[in-house]
Amino acid sequence: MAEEKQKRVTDIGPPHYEKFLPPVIKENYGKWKYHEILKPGVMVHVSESGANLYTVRASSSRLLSIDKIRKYADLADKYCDGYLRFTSRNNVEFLLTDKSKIDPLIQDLQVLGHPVGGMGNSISNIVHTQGWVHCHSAATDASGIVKSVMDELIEYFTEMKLPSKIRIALACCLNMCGAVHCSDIAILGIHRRPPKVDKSRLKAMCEIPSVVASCPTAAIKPATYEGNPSVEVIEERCMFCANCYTVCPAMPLNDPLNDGVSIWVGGKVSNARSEPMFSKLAIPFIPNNPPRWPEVVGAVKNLVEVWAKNAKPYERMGEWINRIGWPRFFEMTGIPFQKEHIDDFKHAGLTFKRSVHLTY
Amino acid sequence: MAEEKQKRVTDIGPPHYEKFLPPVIKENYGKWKYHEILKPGVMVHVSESGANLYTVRASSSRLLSIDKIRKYADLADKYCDGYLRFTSRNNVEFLLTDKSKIDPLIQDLQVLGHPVGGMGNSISNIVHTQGWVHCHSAATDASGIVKSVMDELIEYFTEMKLPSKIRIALACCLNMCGAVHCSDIAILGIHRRPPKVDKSRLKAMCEIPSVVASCPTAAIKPATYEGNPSVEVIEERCMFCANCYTVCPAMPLNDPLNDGVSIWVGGKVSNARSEPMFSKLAIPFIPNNPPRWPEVVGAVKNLVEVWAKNAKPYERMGEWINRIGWPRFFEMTGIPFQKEHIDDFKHAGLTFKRSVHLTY
Amino acid sequence: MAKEKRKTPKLDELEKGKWPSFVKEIKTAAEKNPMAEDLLGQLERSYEEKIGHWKHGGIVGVLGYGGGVIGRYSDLPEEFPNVSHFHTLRINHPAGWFYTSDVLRKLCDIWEKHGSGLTNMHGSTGDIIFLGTRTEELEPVFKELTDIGFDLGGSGSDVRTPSCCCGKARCEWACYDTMALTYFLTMHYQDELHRPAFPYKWKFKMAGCPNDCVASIARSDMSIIGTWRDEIQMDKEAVAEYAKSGLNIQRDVVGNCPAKCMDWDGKEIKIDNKACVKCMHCINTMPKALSPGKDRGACILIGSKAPIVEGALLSSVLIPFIKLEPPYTELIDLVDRIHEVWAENGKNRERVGEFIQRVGMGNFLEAIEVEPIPQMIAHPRENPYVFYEEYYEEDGEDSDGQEEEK
Amino acid sequence: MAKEKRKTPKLDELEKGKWPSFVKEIKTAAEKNPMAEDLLGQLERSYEEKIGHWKHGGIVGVLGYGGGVIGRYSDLPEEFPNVSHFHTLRINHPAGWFYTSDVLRKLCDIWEKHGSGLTNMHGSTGDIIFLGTRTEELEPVFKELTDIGFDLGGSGSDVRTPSCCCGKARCEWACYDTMALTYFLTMHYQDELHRPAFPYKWKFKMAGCPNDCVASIARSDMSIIGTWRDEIQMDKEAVAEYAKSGLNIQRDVVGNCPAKCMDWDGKEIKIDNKACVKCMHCINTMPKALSPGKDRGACILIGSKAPIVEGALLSSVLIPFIKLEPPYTELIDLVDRIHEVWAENGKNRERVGEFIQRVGMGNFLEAIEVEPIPQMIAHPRENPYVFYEEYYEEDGEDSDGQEEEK
Ligand code: SRM
Ligand code: SRM
Ligand code: SRM
Ligand code: SRM
Ligand code: SF4
Ligand code: SF4
Ligand code: SF4
Ligand code: SF4
Ligand code: SF4
Ligand code: SF4
Ligand code: SF4
Ligand code: SF4
Repeated sequence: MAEEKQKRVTDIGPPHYEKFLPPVIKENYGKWKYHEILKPGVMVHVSESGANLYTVRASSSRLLSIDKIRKYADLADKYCDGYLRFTSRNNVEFLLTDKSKIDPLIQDLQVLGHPVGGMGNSISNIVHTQGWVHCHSAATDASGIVKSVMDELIEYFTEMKLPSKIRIALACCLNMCGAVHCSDIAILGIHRRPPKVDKSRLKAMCEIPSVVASCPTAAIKPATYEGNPSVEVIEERCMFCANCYTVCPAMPLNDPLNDGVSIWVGGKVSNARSEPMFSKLAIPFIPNNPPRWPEVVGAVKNLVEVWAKNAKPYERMGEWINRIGWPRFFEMTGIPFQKEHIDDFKHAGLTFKRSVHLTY
Repeated sequence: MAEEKQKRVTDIGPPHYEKFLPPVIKENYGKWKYHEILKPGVMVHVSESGANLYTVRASSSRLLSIDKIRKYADLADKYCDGYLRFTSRNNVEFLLTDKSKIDPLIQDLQVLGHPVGGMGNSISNIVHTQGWVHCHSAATDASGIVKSVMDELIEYFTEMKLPSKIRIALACCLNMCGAVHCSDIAILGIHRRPPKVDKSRLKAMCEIPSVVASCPTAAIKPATYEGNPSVEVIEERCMFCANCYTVCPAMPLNDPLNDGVSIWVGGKVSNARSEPMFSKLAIPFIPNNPPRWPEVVGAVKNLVEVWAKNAKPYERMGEWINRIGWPRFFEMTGIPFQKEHIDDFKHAGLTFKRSVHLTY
Repeated sequence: MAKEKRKTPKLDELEKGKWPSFVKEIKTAAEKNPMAEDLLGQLERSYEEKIGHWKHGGIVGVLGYGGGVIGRYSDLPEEFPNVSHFHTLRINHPAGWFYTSDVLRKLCDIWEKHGSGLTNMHGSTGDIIFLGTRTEELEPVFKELTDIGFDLGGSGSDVRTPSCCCGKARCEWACYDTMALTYFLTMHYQDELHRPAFPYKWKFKMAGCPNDCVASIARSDMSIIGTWRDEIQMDKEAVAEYAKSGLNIQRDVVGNCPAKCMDWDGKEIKIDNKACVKCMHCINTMPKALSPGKDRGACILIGSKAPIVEGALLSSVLIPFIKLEPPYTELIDLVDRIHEVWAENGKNRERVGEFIQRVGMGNFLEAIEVEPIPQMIAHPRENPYVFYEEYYEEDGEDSDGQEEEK
Repeated sequence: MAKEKRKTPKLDELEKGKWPSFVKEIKTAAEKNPMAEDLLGQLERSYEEKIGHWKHGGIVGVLGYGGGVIGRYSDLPEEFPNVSHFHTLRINHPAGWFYTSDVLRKLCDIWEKHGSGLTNMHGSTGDIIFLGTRTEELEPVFKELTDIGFDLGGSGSDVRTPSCCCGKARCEWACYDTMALTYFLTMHYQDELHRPAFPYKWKFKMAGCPNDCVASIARSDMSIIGTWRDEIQMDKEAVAEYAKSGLNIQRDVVGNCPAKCMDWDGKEIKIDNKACVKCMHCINTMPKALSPGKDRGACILIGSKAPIVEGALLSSVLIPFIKLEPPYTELIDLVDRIHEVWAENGKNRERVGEFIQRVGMGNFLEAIEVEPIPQMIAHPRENPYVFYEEYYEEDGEDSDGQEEEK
C-alpha cells in the first residue's frame, strides 16, 4: 500500500460501465425486444429472453448536493439492488426487476421532492448550464429560470397529454453549452451591450492581437489609452457575441440593465419524421427578472400551450410551425413580429420568403 | 413635315400595346374563362362572351433575319388579320379566330421550317443568349448548342409526352443573361483558366483600383510590369467568374482549351406545387466541341429521358429529384459524382447532408 | 459582295436538322448584307478556334441617352471589316410582345437600311434586338424608330426595359393587368430608363399569377406577381366532368397540393382556402373547373438576380398583397423610396438584392418605411447575432426603462 | 460557520413549487459546508443585482493534465471568501451514466472532504461535475478519484469526454454498441483527452439509432448514429394488434412517413425499404411490431457545434454506413487522419466543422482520403464558382488532352 501511494496514477479513464450494470441488463444486453410506457415516468423493456426491466424516471435539479445523491443511493438499495442511472437530460432512472416495487418507489421519490415523469409525450427535464452559479460569461441565471418554468409546467412532466415530446433547453450565454440551438423551445441568455473595455488593465491581462482577431465583425481595433496599448470597440458593429470576452477578461459584456433572455422555437435533433432543425428566434428580448422570471415563464407556457392545442399527434413544435407557417405562428401565439426576427447574418438571404406561397 | 424632322424626339417609350391587339382580344380583354390545349402547339382560350381565340405556337431560332420576320408577317396576314406575338421563351404565336385555318397555318409553318409545339407537357424553346455571335464574354456559343440540342429533342417539342413541362436554358458565361439559374436543365458556358493579364496595356485600358476591387475572392493585386502599374492574379484564388474582365478588357478569360460547358438541373420558377428552386450542378465540365457539341447534346438528352421515364405526372425535374434523392439521381443518370459537385462557396455548410435520412 | 462565296463547313452542319436554323437566318441576311456576310465568316472562325472574336464594347449610343446600345467591335477587323463595328440596339418592345404584320415590316425596313438585317426576337430582358450596326448608323436608326413610335430600351445602370406575361390579353388567370402596368412603368420611368443613374441595373418583371410565365422571381429586382386573397372559384359540374374524363383527381390534383388543404371524396373537391398557399397547381390542372378568387391583386417581391458575384438571388416577399389599379400611386411611392435609399447607399455595381443583404433587411425596411411582417421570411433567424441598436445607460433615466440612443 | 443564518429572500422563493429545488440543494450543502454557504450568499447577490459575480478562470489543473478543471474566482472575495476559489472538476462519467449506490457514495465521500458538496449530475458534455473547490484541493481530489477508478474528463482544446445513449444496455433499437464504443474511444484517446493539442475542442457523441437520444448531430465534432441497411423487421400480428388497440395507422404512422414509402390497406403494412430513409418514426410508434433491420451499423457525421462565432452547425454525413465492431480499426484510422489534417491546418479556435467550411469539403475529403459521394450532400452546388485546380496549357503536350498542374 505504501508504495502504491507513491505512484501517481494517471490516464486510467473512467471505470468500465459493466461494473455498474444490473444483472438483468448484463444478461439481456443487446437482446431487448420492445418497450412499453406503462404510465408517466414508468416503462418496461422486454427482452427476447422474456426478462422484464422496469425503469422509473424521476425529475432532478441536476445541481445536486452529495446529501441528495446519497438519498438516491439509499432508494436504489431499497428498490433495485443499488442500480440506477442518469439520463442525457439529467433525470435519474431507477432500474427495477420487481414490478411491485414501482409504486412504493414512486411514493418515496414524491416525498423526496422528485416527481416521476418525463417519458413519452411529455416535457422532460430542461437541459441547462451554469448561469450565475458558476460561469463568468452568464447573461442570466440557469437554474433559477429552469426551476421557475418547470414549477409552472410540472403537469406536462408528470402526465403525458401532449401531442409529442417537447424538449426545452436553456443556455446562459451565446456559447450555448448544452446545444440549445436545436430545441423545441430554447431559452437563451443574451447580452445587449458592447464590451466595456477595461482600458487601463487590458494590456496586462490580454494579448492585443488576439483580442482584435477574436471579433468576427471586426468591431475591435487597437487603440492607445493613456499612452498604453489598448483596444477600442466600434459599437455599431458589435453583435454581442462575447467572443472577445472569452479570450480577454478585460472585455466584460455582463450588464444588469441590458442582459436578459431570448426565446427560440422549433428546433429538433431526432431524425424521426423530419430532419433535424435549428431553433428559430421567437422572442428577441425579455429583461432578467429574478427570482422567478415571470415573463419568461409566461412566454414558455404560452408557447407550450398554443402548440399543444393545435399540433397534430406526433408533431413536434417545428413540424407544427412548418405546417401552419410562421405568419400563423406569430398570430396564434400573439408574439409581435419585429425587425430582430429577420436574419441579417451570413445566410440571411436564404431565410427570406422566396416564393408567393402565402396565406391571407 | 420639314419642321418635325428638325425636332429630335426622345423618351416616347414603346408604342402602346393596344395598337397591336386583335379585335377578339380587345373585346375579351380580362374576360377569358378557360383554355384548353387542343393538340401540340395549339390552344384555345374561351371567353365569358363565348368568343374563342386560337393560338398556334411555332418554334423560332430567336436569331431572325428580317426576311424571316417578313415571312411571319405574311403568314399573319394570311391567317389572322395580321396579328401575332412572341412569347417569353422566344417562340412565335399566331392568334386566330377561325378554327379551320389552324391546320393550313401549321402546314405553312412546317414548310417554312418552324415546327409547331412547345405547349403543355413538352420542351419549349431554349432560352438563350449571344455566345460567339455577339458577346465578348462568351465561354461557348449559344445558338449552335441550342440548335444541336433541339434537333435531337424535337419530338418532345412537337409532342406532349412528358410528365410535365421542362424548361431548358443556356447562358454563355457566368453572367447568366437569361437567368438559367432556375431552369430544369441549364447549359452554362464556363471559363476554367484565370485571366491572362495583358500586362503592358492594362494601365491604358483600365483603372487599377476598380480592377482590384472587382474580384470577389481578392485574387487580384496591384503589381508593376516593366515599370508600369499593372495587376497580378493569384491563380489559386481565382474562381473564373470573369467579373474582372467585365470591368477591364485587359483581363481576358476566354481560352479555347479550357472554356466549355457545365450542366445544371432541377431549377424552376413557377410557384406551382413547390416553391421556386435554383438549378444544381449536374456535370461540371464538357469541352467545347463545335459545330454540334455531341457530348452536351447527349448529356441533355440523357437527363430528359431518365427524368421522363421515372417522374410522376406533373413532377418537374427538381421535384422528381427531391423525391428520389440526389444519390439516386446520380445513380440513375450515370453521372459520376465529383468533388466539384460539393459546394464550397458562401453557404456551403447548408448544402451538406445534415441528417441520417439516407437510403442504402 | 462580289467576293466568291465564303466557305463555312462547320456552320453548314447547323443547317441540318428539324429545329429552325440560325445559320440559315444569317445566310439569308448575308445574301444581301455585307455585315451579315462577315458575321458568318467570323463565326465560322470561332467555330474553328473555339473562341469568340469580339472585343469589349466601347461607349457608344444615341444623343442624350446613356443606354440602349451595346457597343461591339471585332478583334479581327482586317479580315472581317464589315463587322469591325457591330453594335446592337435594344428597342423597347410593346408590352406582351404583340405585333401587327404592318409594324413588323416597318421595323424590318429600318433595319434593312441601317443594319445587318439580323435581329433577336427577343432579347432575354424582352427588348427587340437589332443585331449589329456601325456607330454612324445609330442616330439614323433612332430617328426612324421614333418616327414609327418606337424608342430604345435600357442598358447599363438604369431601369431596364420592363416586361410581362400576356396577362389579361390572353390568359384567364391574370390577377391584375400586367400589360397595363408594364406600359405604365415603362412610361413613368422613361428618364430612369434612358439615363443610367443608379448603382447598377434595375429590372421590373410583371407576371399575372403565381405561374410566373415571365420568370420574374428569378430575374428582376422587383417582381410583381399576381395572386388573390379570397377563395378559389369552383365550378362543381366541371369538376365532375374532369373526374369522368379520367383525370386522377386524388393522385394528381389533391395529392400534389403543397398546403395539403384539398379534399376529394370522389364527388366533390373541398378546399380549405385559409390554408391554401395560392400555388396554382389545382387550377392549372383543372382550368375549366377552378380559377383564382375574385379579390385579386399582386405580391411584390424584391431582389433577384444572376450569380455575379455574390451568388444568385431569388426575389423575396416585400408586400404580400397589393391592389394594382391606375394610378398605381402606392406602388410608385414604394419604388421611389426604394430607389432613393438604394441610389444613395448602394455601392457601385450592387444590385438591390445584394444591397439588402449587406445592410440587413430590417434596416432596409426601416429606411423605406415598410413594417416588417412574418410574410417576408421563410423563417426567423437561427443565429443569435442581433445587432441591437440601443441599450440602457446606468443613470437614473434609464433605470426607469427609458431607451436611449447610445 | 458559526455565523448567523444568512438571509436569502430572493433564493427562498425558489424553494417553493413542485419541481426539485436547486436552492434546497445548495442550502442542504451549506448546512455543513462553508463554500456552499458563500455560494448561496453570492448567488443571492447576483439575484439582487442581476449580474454574475465570477471572474474569468485562470489556468489551474492537476499535474500533467491540461484539462479537466475549470478555474473560477469570485469577484467579491472579501465578502465571500469561501468561494474566492471555486474551481470545478470534470470527472469522466462511466458510459451510459450507469452507477451503483456504492460507487456514488464513494464519490460523495471524496467531495465531502475536498469540495463544496455540490455537483452536477451531469454536465452538458456528460461529465460528473464537482462544483467548486480550492486550488490546493485539486491534487488530493484527483488522487482519491483515481483510487476508486475514476479520472478527469476533457476541457480546453482536447478530445472532450465522449458520451452516448444507453444503447444496447436498455434499448431495443441500438444498431451498434454505443457504450462499448464510447468506452473504447475514451480509453484510446486518453492522451488527447488529457493534454490539449488540437486547434480547439473535439467532441464525440454516440447514439444507437436515428432518434439520437444524445443529441449528437447538434453538438459533436463527430456524431456516430446507428442505422441499418436492410429491411425493417415486422411482426404482422403485432401490427394487427396495434390497429385493434386503436392506433390510427394510416394517419399517424403511414401519414407521417417522410419517404412516403409505407402503405396500409387496413390489414397489412407494406414498406418500400429501398425508399425508406430510416427515420425511425414508424418503429417509434409501433415498437412491438416494427424494428430496425438486421444489417446494422452506423452513419458517421462530422462537424456540429454551437454558434460561436460563425453560426451553429449541424453534423453532416461523412460515412453513410460503417460496421462498428472491435477493434474499430477503420474508425480509428479515419479519426486519426482527420485529426492530423485538422491539427496541422486548422486555425486556433477553429472547430473541425468550421475548418471544413473554410477549406472546402472537397479539399477536406481529399486530404483525409475519403471519396466524395452524393450521400454527403443535401444537394449539389447552386453557384457556378468552382475552383478548378488545373487547366490545359497551349503547348503540344496539352492539345493531346493531358492535364498539367499549372
Ligand atoms: C442581350 C442579352 C442576352 C441575350 O442574348 O438575350 C444580354 C447581354 C449582355 N449582358 Fe446580360 N443580357 C441580357 C439579359 C440579361 C438577363 C435576363 C433578364 O434581364 O431577364 C440577366 C439575368 C438577370 C439579372 O439581371 O440578374 C443578365 C445578366 C447580366 C449580368 C449579371 C448581372 C448581375 O447583377 O448578376 C451581366 C454583367 C454585368 O452587368 O456586368 C450582364 C452583361 C451583359 C453584357 C452587356 C456583357 C457585359 O459583360 O458587358 C452582354 C452584352 C452582349 C452583347 O454583346 O449583346 N448581363 N442579362 C440580354 C438583354 C437583351 C434585352 O435587352 O432584351
Ligand atoms: C405564352 C407564355 C406567356 C407569355 O406571355 O409569353 C405562357 C403561357 C401559358 N402558360 Fe406559362 N407561359 C409562358 C412561359 C412560362 C414560364 C417562363 C419560362 O418558361 O421561362 C413559366 C415558368 C417556368 C418554370 O417554372 O420554370 C411558365 C409556367 C407555367 C405553368 C407552371 C408549370 C409548372 O407546373 O411548373 C403553367 C401551368 C400549366 O402549364 O399547367 C403555365 C400555363 C400557361 C398557360 C396555360 C396560361 C393560359 O391559361 O394561357 C399558357 C399556355 C401554356 C403552355 O404553353 O403550355 N405556365 N410559363 C409563355 C410561353 C413560353 C413558351 O414559348 O414556351
Ligand atoms: C459545464 C458546461 C455547462 C454545464 O453546466 O453543463 C460548460 C461550461 C462552459 N463552457 Fe461549454 N460547457 C459545457 C458543455 C458545452 C456544450 C455541450 C456539449 O458538450 O454537448 C457546448 C455546445 C457544443 C459545442 O461544443 O459546440 C458548449 C459550448 C461552449 C462554447 C462554444 C464552443 C463553440 O465552438 O461554439 C464555449 C466557448 C469557448 O469554447 O470558448 C464554451 C465554454 C464554456 C466555459 C468554459 C466558459 C468559457 O467561456 O470559458 C464554461 C465554464 C462554465 C463554468 O464555470 O463551469 N462552451 N459547452 C458543460 C461541460 C460539462 C461537462 O463537461 O459535462
Ligand atoms: C433515456 C434516454 C437516453 C439516455 O441514454 O439517457 C432516452 C431514452 C428513450 N428514448 Fe430518447 N431518450 C433520451 C433522450 C432523447 C433525446 C435527447 C434530448 O432530449 O436531448 C432525443 C432527441 C430530442 C430531439 O429530437 O430534440 C430523444 C429522441 C427520442 C425519440 C424521437 C422523438 C421524436 O418524435 O422526435 C424517441 C422515439 C419516441 O419517443 O417515440 C425516443 C425514444 C426513446 C426510448 C423509447 C427508447 C427505448 O426504446 O428505450 C427511450 C424512452 C423514451 C422516453 O423517455 O419517452 N427518443 N431522446 C434520454 C432520456 C432523456 C430524458 O431524461 O428525458
Ligand atoms: S452557456 Fe455561457 S454562461 Fe452558460 S455555462 Fe456556457 S459559457 Fe457559461
Ligand atoms: S462581443 Fe463579439 S462582436 Fe462585440 S466586440 Fe466582442 S467579439 Fe466583437
Ligand atoms: S451570358 Fe455572358 S457571354 Fe452570354 S450574352 Fe450574357 S454576358 Fe455575354
Ligand atoms: S475571374 Fe473572378 S475570381 Fe478570377 S481574378 Fe477575375 S474577378 Fe477574381
Ligand atoms: S403568369 Fe399566370 S397570368 Fe400570366 S400568362 Fe402565365 S398563367 Fe397566365
Ligand atoms: S392553389 Fe395550390 S395550395 Fe391552393 S388549393 Fe390549389 S393546389 Fe392547394
Ligand atoms: S438513440 Fe436510439 S438506441 Fe439510443 S436510446 Fe435512443 S432510441 Fe435507443
Ligand atoms: S423508418 Fe421512417 S422512412 Fe422508413 S418506413 Fe418508417 S416512417 Fe418511413
